[in-house]
Amino acid sequence: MATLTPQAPSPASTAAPGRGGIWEWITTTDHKKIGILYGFSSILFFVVGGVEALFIRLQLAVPNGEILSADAYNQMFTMHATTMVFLVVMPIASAFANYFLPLQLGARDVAFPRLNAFSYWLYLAGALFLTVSFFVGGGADGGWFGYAPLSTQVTEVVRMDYWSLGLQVLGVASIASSVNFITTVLTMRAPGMTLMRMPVFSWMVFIISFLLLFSLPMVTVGLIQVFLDRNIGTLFFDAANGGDPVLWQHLFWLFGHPEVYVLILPAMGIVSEVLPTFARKPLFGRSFVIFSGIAIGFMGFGVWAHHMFTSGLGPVAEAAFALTTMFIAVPTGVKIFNWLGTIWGGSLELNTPMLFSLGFIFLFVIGGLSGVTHSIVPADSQQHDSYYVVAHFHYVLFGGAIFGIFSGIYYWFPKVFGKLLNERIGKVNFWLMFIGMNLTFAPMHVLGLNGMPRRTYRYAEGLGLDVWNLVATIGSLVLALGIAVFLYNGWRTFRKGEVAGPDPWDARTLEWTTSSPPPEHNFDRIPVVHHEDDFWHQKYTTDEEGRAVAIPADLRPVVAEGPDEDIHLPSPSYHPALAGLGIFVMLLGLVYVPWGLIAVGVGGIGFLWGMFGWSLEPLVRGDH
Amino acid sequence: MNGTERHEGRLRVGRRFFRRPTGRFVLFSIAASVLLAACTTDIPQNSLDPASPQARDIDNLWWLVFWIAVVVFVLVEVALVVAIVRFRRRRRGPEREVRQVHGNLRMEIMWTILPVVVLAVIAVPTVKTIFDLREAPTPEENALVVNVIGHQWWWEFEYPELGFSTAQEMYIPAGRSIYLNITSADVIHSFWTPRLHGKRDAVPGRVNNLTYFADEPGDYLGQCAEFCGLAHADMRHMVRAVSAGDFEVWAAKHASLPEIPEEGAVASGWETFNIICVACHVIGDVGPGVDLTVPVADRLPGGSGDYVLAPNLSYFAEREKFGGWTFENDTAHLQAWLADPSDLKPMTPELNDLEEGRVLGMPNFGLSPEDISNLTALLQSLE
Amino acid sequence: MTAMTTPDLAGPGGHHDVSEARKLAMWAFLGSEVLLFGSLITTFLLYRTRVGDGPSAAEIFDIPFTSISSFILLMSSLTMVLGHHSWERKDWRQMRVWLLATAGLGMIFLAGQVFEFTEFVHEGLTVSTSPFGSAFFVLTGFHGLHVAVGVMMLMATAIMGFTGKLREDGGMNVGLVGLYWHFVDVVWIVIFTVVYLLAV
Amino acid sequence: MTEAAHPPHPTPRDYWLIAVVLAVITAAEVAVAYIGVDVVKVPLLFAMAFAKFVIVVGWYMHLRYEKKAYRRLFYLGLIAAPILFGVVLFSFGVLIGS
Ligand code: HEA
Ligand code: HEA
Ligand code: CUA
Ligand SMILES: [Cu+2]
Repeated sequence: MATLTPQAPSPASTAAPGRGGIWEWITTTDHKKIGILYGFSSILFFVVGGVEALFIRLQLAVPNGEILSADAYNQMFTMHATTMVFLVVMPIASAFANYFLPLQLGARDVAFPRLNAFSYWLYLAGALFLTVSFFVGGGADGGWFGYAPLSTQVTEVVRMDYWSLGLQVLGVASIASSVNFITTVLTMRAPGMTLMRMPVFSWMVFIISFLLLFSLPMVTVGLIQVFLDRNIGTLFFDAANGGDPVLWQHLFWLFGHPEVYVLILPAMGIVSEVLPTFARKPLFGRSFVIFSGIAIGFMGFGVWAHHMFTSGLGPVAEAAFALTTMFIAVPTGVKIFNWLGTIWGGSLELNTPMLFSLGFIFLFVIGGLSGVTHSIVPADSQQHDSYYVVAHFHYVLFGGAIFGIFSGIYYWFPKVFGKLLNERIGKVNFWLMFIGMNLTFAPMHVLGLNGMPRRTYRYAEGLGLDVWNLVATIGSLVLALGIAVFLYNGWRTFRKGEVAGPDPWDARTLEWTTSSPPPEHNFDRIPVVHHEDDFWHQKYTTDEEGRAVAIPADLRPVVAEGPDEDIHLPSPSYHPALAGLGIFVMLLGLVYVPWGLIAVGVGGIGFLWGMFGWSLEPLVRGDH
Repeated sequence: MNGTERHEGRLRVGRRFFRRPTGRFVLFSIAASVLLAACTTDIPQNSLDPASPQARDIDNLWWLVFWIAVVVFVLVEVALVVAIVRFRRRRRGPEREVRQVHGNLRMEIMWTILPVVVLAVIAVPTVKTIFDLREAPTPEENALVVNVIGHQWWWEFEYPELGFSTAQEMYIPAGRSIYLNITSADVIHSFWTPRLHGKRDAVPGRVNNLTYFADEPGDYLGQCAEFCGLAHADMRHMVRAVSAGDFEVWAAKHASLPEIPEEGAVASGWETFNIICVACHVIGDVGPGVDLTVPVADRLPGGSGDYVLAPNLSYFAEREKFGGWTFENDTAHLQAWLADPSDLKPMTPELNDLEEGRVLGMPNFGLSPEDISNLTALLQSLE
Repeated sequence: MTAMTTPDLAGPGGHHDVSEARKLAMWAFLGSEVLLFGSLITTFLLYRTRVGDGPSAAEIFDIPFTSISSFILLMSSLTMVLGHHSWERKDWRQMRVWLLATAGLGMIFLAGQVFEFTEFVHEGLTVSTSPFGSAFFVLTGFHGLHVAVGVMMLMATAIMGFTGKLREDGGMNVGLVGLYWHFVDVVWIVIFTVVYLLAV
Repeated sequence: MTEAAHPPHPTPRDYWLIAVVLAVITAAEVAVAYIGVDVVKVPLLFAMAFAKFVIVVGWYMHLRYEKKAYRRLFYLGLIAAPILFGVVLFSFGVLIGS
């Protein structure tokens, strides 16, 4: 990572010099480095999850496909979804949040830098643990929502143990970073940065932190119950002995639905940053965009049972959840319309980040509308667990979350690495993904309505499914090509990318006031904020008609005007990583009780050592 | 050039888009996929080709919502595309600044209220249909009760009033209400015959109900829709709606015991059946059957003997397909199955635990070729 | 969430108050714990009468015994808050006494729970007797686990108090441990009612 | 960031007093559990548990004296839990049944 040459240390900085190399990354407590770690890990897992998806598509290209066995297929889609949701989209949002939340707030770091590092290592432990399962006894094969009692059946096979423990740990990691982000937002904003002046992306991170904080506990309990049913003979989901499998569905979807908004809101935040920048207009109805995000957050907790419309909830509950579900379209629509309002009358620069954001809107509307058709309970009784649902959620997840993320990558890459991704390649990347995406997932609507159930490793001829499956498979290859182009673009840029200045897009928020990449301490002086889009107001004013007028450089206000103070950056520490490693060893041990208890012990010691070391060492070494 | 002139120029470009080949292609593909989904009638599991009042109710509701969604889709996407085309920055050059509009309260109110109204319109028939479809048949309708029981990986159909059970193929009289008690003997399955009704989960320990009513005699293909493990894909079923008279004949046959000849290949097959297969399968009154007079709601999934362990084979030869209605019921497939069931259909019989009532597939018994052909003869004789 | 936009939360700027931030984080975490115990309690409420062939709640609970151990845990909140008070006044000696007393009461409570569990197992209630048994042991066991973690944190803080490693902005401080401890106590107040008293 | 409305923090004497109150309520709880009439028993028990809850959280955990933000964080969880779980239990018929 040649582009990451450390900035010349600021005279005010008292941070201990890192030892360089790998060790520096393992011990880092710098939110920017942690963000980069998250970013690269998620891209890696994106390729893993994508290759799993390609296996799925190749298997389904023709009737009675024979590339995968049923067993391998079931592992593929379970791990594909688990990987994409928990190891790609969530952590990549975390990557952006880590890197840009402090920068957008005008802060030097997150509230708890070492907890932040710990979150990352915990995530990595959980991710590797889940992935390792492929090589020791098989990947999880119970579907990504692991319905009991299938997930608790046949306890002598360890697959679902890997799954339940792995998700558990990822959940703890997410709770830790949610607490961290909430505290950061509430206590670390620069002077003058009121909540309503906070950039929309930061707002969305703030909101999803609450969603995670209050939804993860539910699935945590469910996962514990699954694990115990499998391993010590509890009867939570054992219908033969009075347990009720539907309880698991409630616990999972009480988490699962807020979770899908956790996946989409950061992308919506990114879109809300990108559109104004390249339309050269402020976000239309900014406060409405923020409040609709809050509204989605609240309403997202009230719709979970729409995933259980066929499980026999009874007509009253079905009707109630149908209503809550369809009305969540209202705040979402508010967002869509405000984005349209933003680009309307603007001067749109159709570069790659902008294209991905516009593509986001186009595709998300399709996915959102099919979501509304799901809320029509009788219609959903046909669509549920068919490829129609698969089409819905890939439109919102791929067309939505992934397109938003790609927009964010193209937008912020120059800030993080100091170099611009290539525009021409970027456009090829966009169009391949846009076309590939529609080719892959649009036919799935038809497949579902034609009666193709999901999670089936083969289908018979003569069911009217052949053509559309083949089209979808071809689409997925186009998609793969697009993503390969993206990877090439990144690789090329590291080698010979065009150098970006601090503010290549003439953007609006505080992160663009620092150098690219930003210095270790982010800001020489903490900025004092006077407006929303404060940076824009430093550069522009408006004439009588409301058109922007650039302020000549020599007349601009001083960028940073906070107090000149000693900068205390958190010292590097290996304790968070050690604690994470300890957890990884413990997890492996837990799967193989009783003899694995040795590993549990060893890992436990590592974990405790990390925790105690962490709580005893001062945050800033040499302080006091 | 002032702003309005420029905008008009761009609007024209927007119109032109749909006249260009790409624009036409986009419109065409959307229309084409919709039509293809809707108008093909020879697709056996087409959920938009209803063959019962229930499926028709669902279908009507679907089309209402679909067209509303299409309208919203067109409005939003056209606005988006027009905005992109009209307001895109054309040439590199000195930056022309635009007016900095921050928002508009009236528009916000409008685009909050409008969707609310649209959704309210959708909500009324939705709620009504939810309750309509939940109504159980009245006593006057004289509904036939069928217990539908999901097993890994096949469907069992009990006719408690008629006193027998069968598997894979569910016979029903057309033109009469059928009241289904849907449950499961192991994990969650979902019973789905798209042309007759939406799906309903088969949850162990619970009984979910559904009313079927086939307008016409005919064959309606269905499939398990909830992921239930290894062979979930191969868990299909066939609903055969027949005339009331034919149904009487069929029911009378099943209510009596099949006749097994005293000698020949069939008789040898019967001997083998009584030694090996009988651990799980039933033919007539031989094998681990269950007491059909016990209401299905009072039975427990699992090992208590409340459900059979494997498909009832009594009139096996009448089935068109077997093994989760997946394999042609012919000599070649039967022999292949008997030689190694897991080779044909993915199963894990090594994890079976009959005591616990756990059956995850038919084991390979290492039958001799002779046994296999005798058993095949037996099965083919059971018409 | 709406009202959080009040300007009184405007960022304090670069020099944020570490211990305030920690307290805030702890409250957020406890908010999350409410949902965790909520899920466990919900499971219990769903299964409390599903006793199968095993003993029912009314048959095996020993309310007087549990009342006493509940009382002990309740009183540990008193010692905790007194320890916290001494900590705020920087009276380290008193603080250590109260913290150790709190840990002691916590351990008595845990011992009571271990005793109770073994009694129940003898009387035929295990995790795999009935859904009631599963839900009971997992709910109370999870709470016990929280108490045990609390005891460890109390001991650690007390020891750090001895060795002088305890500073006001240390990673663990008495304020945080106190919040956690009281919360665990509060959860037991609910469990005592929902699990035990309703079964009488 | 001074919130003028802060009441003065309790003193150790107050803490002891509160403990006595808590002890009394606990005793009352056990008593009600044994002798209460079924109709009032359950609401009464919940009311008393709630009172104890509020007392510990408000005084021992000083939530009464904390910034609004802290309270809201905790209240969010506290309000969400009964609503969400109430609906879950309702859908299982537990709330109506017993
Ligand atoms: C990013 C993730 C994401 C998002 C944002 C959404 C958004 C929505 N989802 Fe989706 N959903 C998933 C991810 C997501 N979903 C996943 C992963 C599953 C499947 C899980 C599984 O089974 O594996 C699923 C499944 C799923 C189901 C269950 C289907 C089934 O299994 O039977 C339902 C049912 O109601 C549903 C509904 C909705 C609705 C109503 C929205 C709404 O939020 C959409 C709102 C948006 C719009 C409507 C478009 C914009 C609005 C306008 C332009 C305004 C005007 C509109 C109208 C007047 C209608 N979703
Ligand atoms: C964010 C979430 C997300 C994302 C991004 C995707 C992306 C994709 N998904 Fe997936 N999917 C889910 C979430 C997601 N999915 C979920 C939740 C399920 C439900 C699972 C369940 O039922 O349990 C599911 C299920 C699912 C199914 C249904 C399986 C079934 O029910 O049987 C299918 C089938 O086609 C599918 C396909 C795809 C495809 C083709 C992509 C593509 O978009 C993938 C694109 C990526 C690539 C193609 C990788 C490209 C990389 C390369 C080519 C690398 C080349 C290498 C070098 C050059 C070094 N997905
Ligand atoms: Cu049975 Cu899927
Ligand atoms: Cu949902």
